[in-house]
Amino acid sequence: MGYPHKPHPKETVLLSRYFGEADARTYKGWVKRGGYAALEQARAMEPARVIDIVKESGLRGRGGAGFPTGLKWSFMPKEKKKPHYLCVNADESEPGTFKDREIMRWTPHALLEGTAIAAHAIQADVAYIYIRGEFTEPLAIMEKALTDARSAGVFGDLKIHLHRGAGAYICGEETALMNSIEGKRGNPRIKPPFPAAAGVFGMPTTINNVETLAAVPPILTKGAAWYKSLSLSSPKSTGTKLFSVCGHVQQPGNYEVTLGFPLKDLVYELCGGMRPGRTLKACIPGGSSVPILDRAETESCLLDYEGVVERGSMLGSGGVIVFDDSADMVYQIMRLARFYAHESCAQCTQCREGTAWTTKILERILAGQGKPADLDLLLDLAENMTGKTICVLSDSCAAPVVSGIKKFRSEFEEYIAGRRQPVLVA
Amino acid sequence: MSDDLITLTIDGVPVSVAKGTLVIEAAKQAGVLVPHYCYHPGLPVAGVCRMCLVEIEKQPKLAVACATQAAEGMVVNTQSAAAKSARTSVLEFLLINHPLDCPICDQAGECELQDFTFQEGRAATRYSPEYPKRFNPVEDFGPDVLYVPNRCILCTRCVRFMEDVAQEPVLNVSERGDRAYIGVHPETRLDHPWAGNVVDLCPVGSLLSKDFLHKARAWELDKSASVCTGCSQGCNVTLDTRENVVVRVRPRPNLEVNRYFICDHGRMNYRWMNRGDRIEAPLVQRGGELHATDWQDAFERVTTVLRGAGGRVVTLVSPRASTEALFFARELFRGGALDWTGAFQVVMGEEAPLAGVPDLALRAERAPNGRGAELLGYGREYAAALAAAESAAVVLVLDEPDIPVRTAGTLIYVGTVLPERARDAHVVLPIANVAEEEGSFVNRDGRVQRYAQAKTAPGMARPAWWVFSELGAALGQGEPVGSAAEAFERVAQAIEPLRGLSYEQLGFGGRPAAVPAAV
Amino acid sequence: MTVGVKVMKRPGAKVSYLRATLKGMALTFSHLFRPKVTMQYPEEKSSQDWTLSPRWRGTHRMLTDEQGRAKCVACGLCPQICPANCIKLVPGEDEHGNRYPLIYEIDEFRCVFCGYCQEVCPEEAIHVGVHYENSEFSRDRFVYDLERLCAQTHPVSTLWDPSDPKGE
Amino acid sequence: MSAGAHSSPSVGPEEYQPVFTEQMLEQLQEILARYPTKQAALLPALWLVQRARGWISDRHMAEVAEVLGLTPAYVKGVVTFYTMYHQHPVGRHFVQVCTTSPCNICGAEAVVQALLTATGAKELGATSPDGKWTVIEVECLGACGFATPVLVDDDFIESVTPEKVPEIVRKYK
Repeated sequence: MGYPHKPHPKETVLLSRYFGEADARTYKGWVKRGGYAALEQARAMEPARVIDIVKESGLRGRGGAGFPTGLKWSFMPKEKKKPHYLCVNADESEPGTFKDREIMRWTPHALLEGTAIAAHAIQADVAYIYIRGEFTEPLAIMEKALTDARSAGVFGDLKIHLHRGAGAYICGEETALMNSIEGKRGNPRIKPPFPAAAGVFGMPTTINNVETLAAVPPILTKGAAWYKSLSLSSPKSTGTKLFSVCGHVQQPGNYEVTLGFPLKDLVYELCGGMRPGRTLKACIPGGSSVPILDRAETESCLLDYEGVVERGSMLGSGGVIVFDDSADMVYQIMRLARFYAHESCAQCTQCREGTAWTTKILERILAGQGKPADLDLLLDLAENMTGKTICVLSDSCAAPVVSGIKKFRSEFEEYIAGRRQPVLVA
Repeated sequence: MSDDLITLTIDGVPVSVAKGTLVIEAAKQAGVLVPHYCYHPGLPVAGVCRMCLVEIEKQPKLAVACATQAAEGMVVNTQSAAAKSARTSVLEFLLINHPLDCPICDQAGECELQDFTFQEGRAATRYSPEYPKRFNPVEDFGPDVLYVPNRCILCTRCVRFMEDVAQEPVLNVSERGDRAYIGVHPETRLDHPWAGNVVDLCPVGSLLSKDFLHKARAWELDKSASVCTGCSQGCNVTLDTRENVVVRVRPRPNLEVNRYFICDHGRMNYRWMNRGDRIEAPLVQRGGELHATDWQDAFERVTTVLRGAGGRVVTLVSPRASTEALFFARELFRGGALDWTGAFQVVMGEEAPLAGVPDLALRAERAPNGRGAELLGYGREYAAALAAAESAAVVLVLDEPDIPVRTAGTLIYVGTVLPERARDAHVVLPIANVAEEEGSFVNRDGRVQRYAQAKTAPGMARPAWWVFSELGAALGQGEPVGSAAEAFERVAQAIEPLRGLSYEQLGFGGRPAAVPAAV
Repeated sequence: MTVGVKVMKRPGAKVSYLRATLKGMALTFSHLFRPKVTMQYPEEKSSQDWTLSPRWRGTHRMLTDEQGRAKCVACGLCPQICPANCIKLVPGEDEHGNRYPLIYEIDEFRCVFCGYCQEVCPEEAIHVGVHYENSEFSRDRFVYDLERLCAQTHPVSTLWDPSDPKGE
Repeated sequence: MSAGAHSSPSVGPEEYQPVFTEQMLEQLQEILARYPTKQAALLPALWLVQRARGWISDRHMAEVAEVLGLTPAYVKGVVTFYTMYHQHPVGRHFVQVCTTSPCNICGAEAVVQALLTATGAKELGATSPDGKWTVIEVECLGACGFATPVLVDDDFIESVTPEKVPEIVRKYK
């Protein structure tokens, strides 16, 4: 799907409204569209009031964990004794997710405005926007936007800096991101201390996702109640969310819908459904690190934090990967495991060794040399990799493996029994 | 009970610990060793090996004991099925890339991976033998450290030691995922004066001492508590001996002195203890030559000389001699109308502090017992003492093979090896060296510390305190002492700063004497 | 007190020993036709009816690799386990940095042939032999050094396991 | 990733030209002003080096370490963590193709093959004989909806198909 793009009637465009409008990238163009009004509004308020409004709106982190944003901000020390920092997580590297990239490409000022408001709310003096190294274009656009806005003097005393990553998925984990900003290896840190107590440079820090912050200005201008009313199912999931749909759909791309939107409609209507003659086989609803849904689960799933959990997966970052009946699930799961083996930071034993071992077993199955015991072994390894490490990277590797074996066991067994042509060479 | 104490239960055993204590340390107090690799009390917590997973009641997930602070009323279970299986799986993960080359690994026998695998590992791996193990060639890290990457379990103790304790990060974790290894920059070497500690810290045989390489198997070693003689710091060490030969010096934890570390100078300072050219029998001057004799005869010769002596007497001692020896050597000349001078000389070297530990350094003064000698009235005016020796009636030298002593009087040499200059001595008495006797030193901070015997003395050599106390007895100065403990008791009675201390009380951690620390 | 002596009554000159002699001869000669049970050692060393027991543990042999070097890596387990303390081992390092035995000696006089050394060997280097002729002209020849242990060619034991008597 | 690549070929001391000379030092000063610690400028400083020299040699790492008050080993540890820093010289155009699952199902592997053929690089990670091209597979470029994304140097090209490859290659000739 290219831009400019016409929103589907079922979409609720809040963040993606100006996607495709080159003018919206400029400072002037953004102000013309009502930009930076929310920032002014926020500046006039006490920081605590801003936090209250965000709390009230029910906005939850869009990066994956879905933690209430207002609550997160309120963890910052009320009385400022040390410098406070805000980190913006633009290290979007979850396979299947590409929403932050579009926000930065088309509405950089929305992010900058949200950043400035959040910085005001948590009394931060400095904000770092951590952009992954591969995002060359968003980086350039953000740089330009930042220079423009800065010279227009909209940030006051607040300093906003861009920090370019250099190719590490794990830097999307908040503590790893802080280490990376500090010029260290992107190793996740052990918690506690939590970032609000000792984050980047040992100072109180809040870390927010790009989409979360971009959603803050409209909340301020239109009010918490309005945002809260944007909800189709669970009252705990409010607002709109960008869903990045990719894989075997007719029109992949970003679609902004109100939370609680049926996944079925997203896939079949907004994205134009499967390719001709193909049927949906599986779907990963929240980026590669959440469990896979099968067809029935996909078609009955509501896209909000609770609805996806009900179907046995997670909303995650909203990266929807769709597989049709031509997909070889064993191969795709191996690809995901290989991704995690490649990205493991090498700290925790289970993750360092487990992701690589899992990949080796899957590769062997695909080479036609799997053993019947391998599936149980994979499940046992996944069990041992879940919930035992500093961060959730090893859990993320285990999730697709476990759900994949559970839902597509026959495909694995076909390889093992030699009923399928091996696709890899041992 | 004080407010700063909290009580928790570990494996059913209630323990009270100070607030802020980590669960793993609290468990030690409860008599439970939670298996661990990355945790070390002397290093910052990393929490990466995930081996110390324990179950804590009311917590949904297993917790790492090394990074969880004990809390009031906490109920910790280290042996629950979940905790045990988690640790078993960590061991399995660690072993998939760890070679089973224990037969040629120096760490075998004192390897934590071996121990814990034996304790709670799986009997057989499920890692297919056809999958290749990670392989990287052996690397030479520095003067005494060899890195065998295949055995590395990436606990990062070495990296953290260099970064936080030595504060010279020359080691890093390179790459990521299962390709990771401990790396150095090709232009730098691991040549920090305290770098050898990474070998001790390594829980497996990945970092090896080149000096100790292939020298002995861990189970062949006899270990004795000792005190390093490298400098005046007085680091606590263990002497490892194999068949009566000292083969290795390792740090012995003492939080008051050296914490968990010793410097490389001290680590390498042991070869002289194994010298083969030792004096093995008392020697007496007969017809212009030294002849071996028995102790009785030698003692008689010496007492004859001392009884008849008058005027000036000079004692030149080594600051590496035990406090007991120095005391009894001094006592020989107490009383009477003798004009006694005692002096010692301190060899100086480079000072090398360990940045991350306050008050710990390889001290410039390479004298383990200089402070003890001072307490006993020996002076540092060495040149003056040497000059005085020229005209002295009797000169007694205690184990200083390199001294340029000249005297018109009678020279009595007490030592471990026979220097050329002592060939015209009246009597030469063989003594044991520090590894062969018990005794005590006083370090620069005035801490009295005991060392134990690690090997047997050659031939007829005996501890110096025995020799001098027997001589004293022969001169009618009271009963001789039969043990180092008795000897120390005499010292403690006679010397004000040590009064009240007993050998038993000193234990192997030492006690501070009532003296102001040296500046 | 008198002692009662039994007086044998002998048959006198009439008695001939011929019958008894023939009887004895017959028995003797009959043995010529019975099957032989004696093995003609040393000309003959084993037969179908007689081989060494699988439990036999004889003097040692050190196995070698393709290059003829001892497989031993000087791990030190055999001297450790040896109940008779008859193995002397000094480890060394070769030019490739590999660990190997600088000195490896077994005092076969002291050895109790328990086979523990073979059992404990992680490299399957040292073996007890299926071998029983050990005579020498001097006692010191019974301290086998590494060269001699490697040069031995006799078959080696596979260690008989009582729980698995057939070695399966 | 080659596991045994412990040391990259370093430039001899006589040929070594420092990266941080006047103009670059100014840039570095600007970067340093953004962070409370010198160490934090490490990633940006490494980007400067890579932009200036095309890759980061051991000597460069030592130089960065010196200007930032770090040790060379520390810098090397960081460089090896991040996959976008080149520890070896690469071709004039560095091509990264995403082959992670979402792109994989949309035919990324064919794109890789097409790129290898069109550039003459033949093998992943190898530089083409004319020194112009290095093609590597990477994990997720973050544009899954525009499969297959290809990053040529700093240019992000979306929706690449094997058919489009020859034209892209021609553009960068």
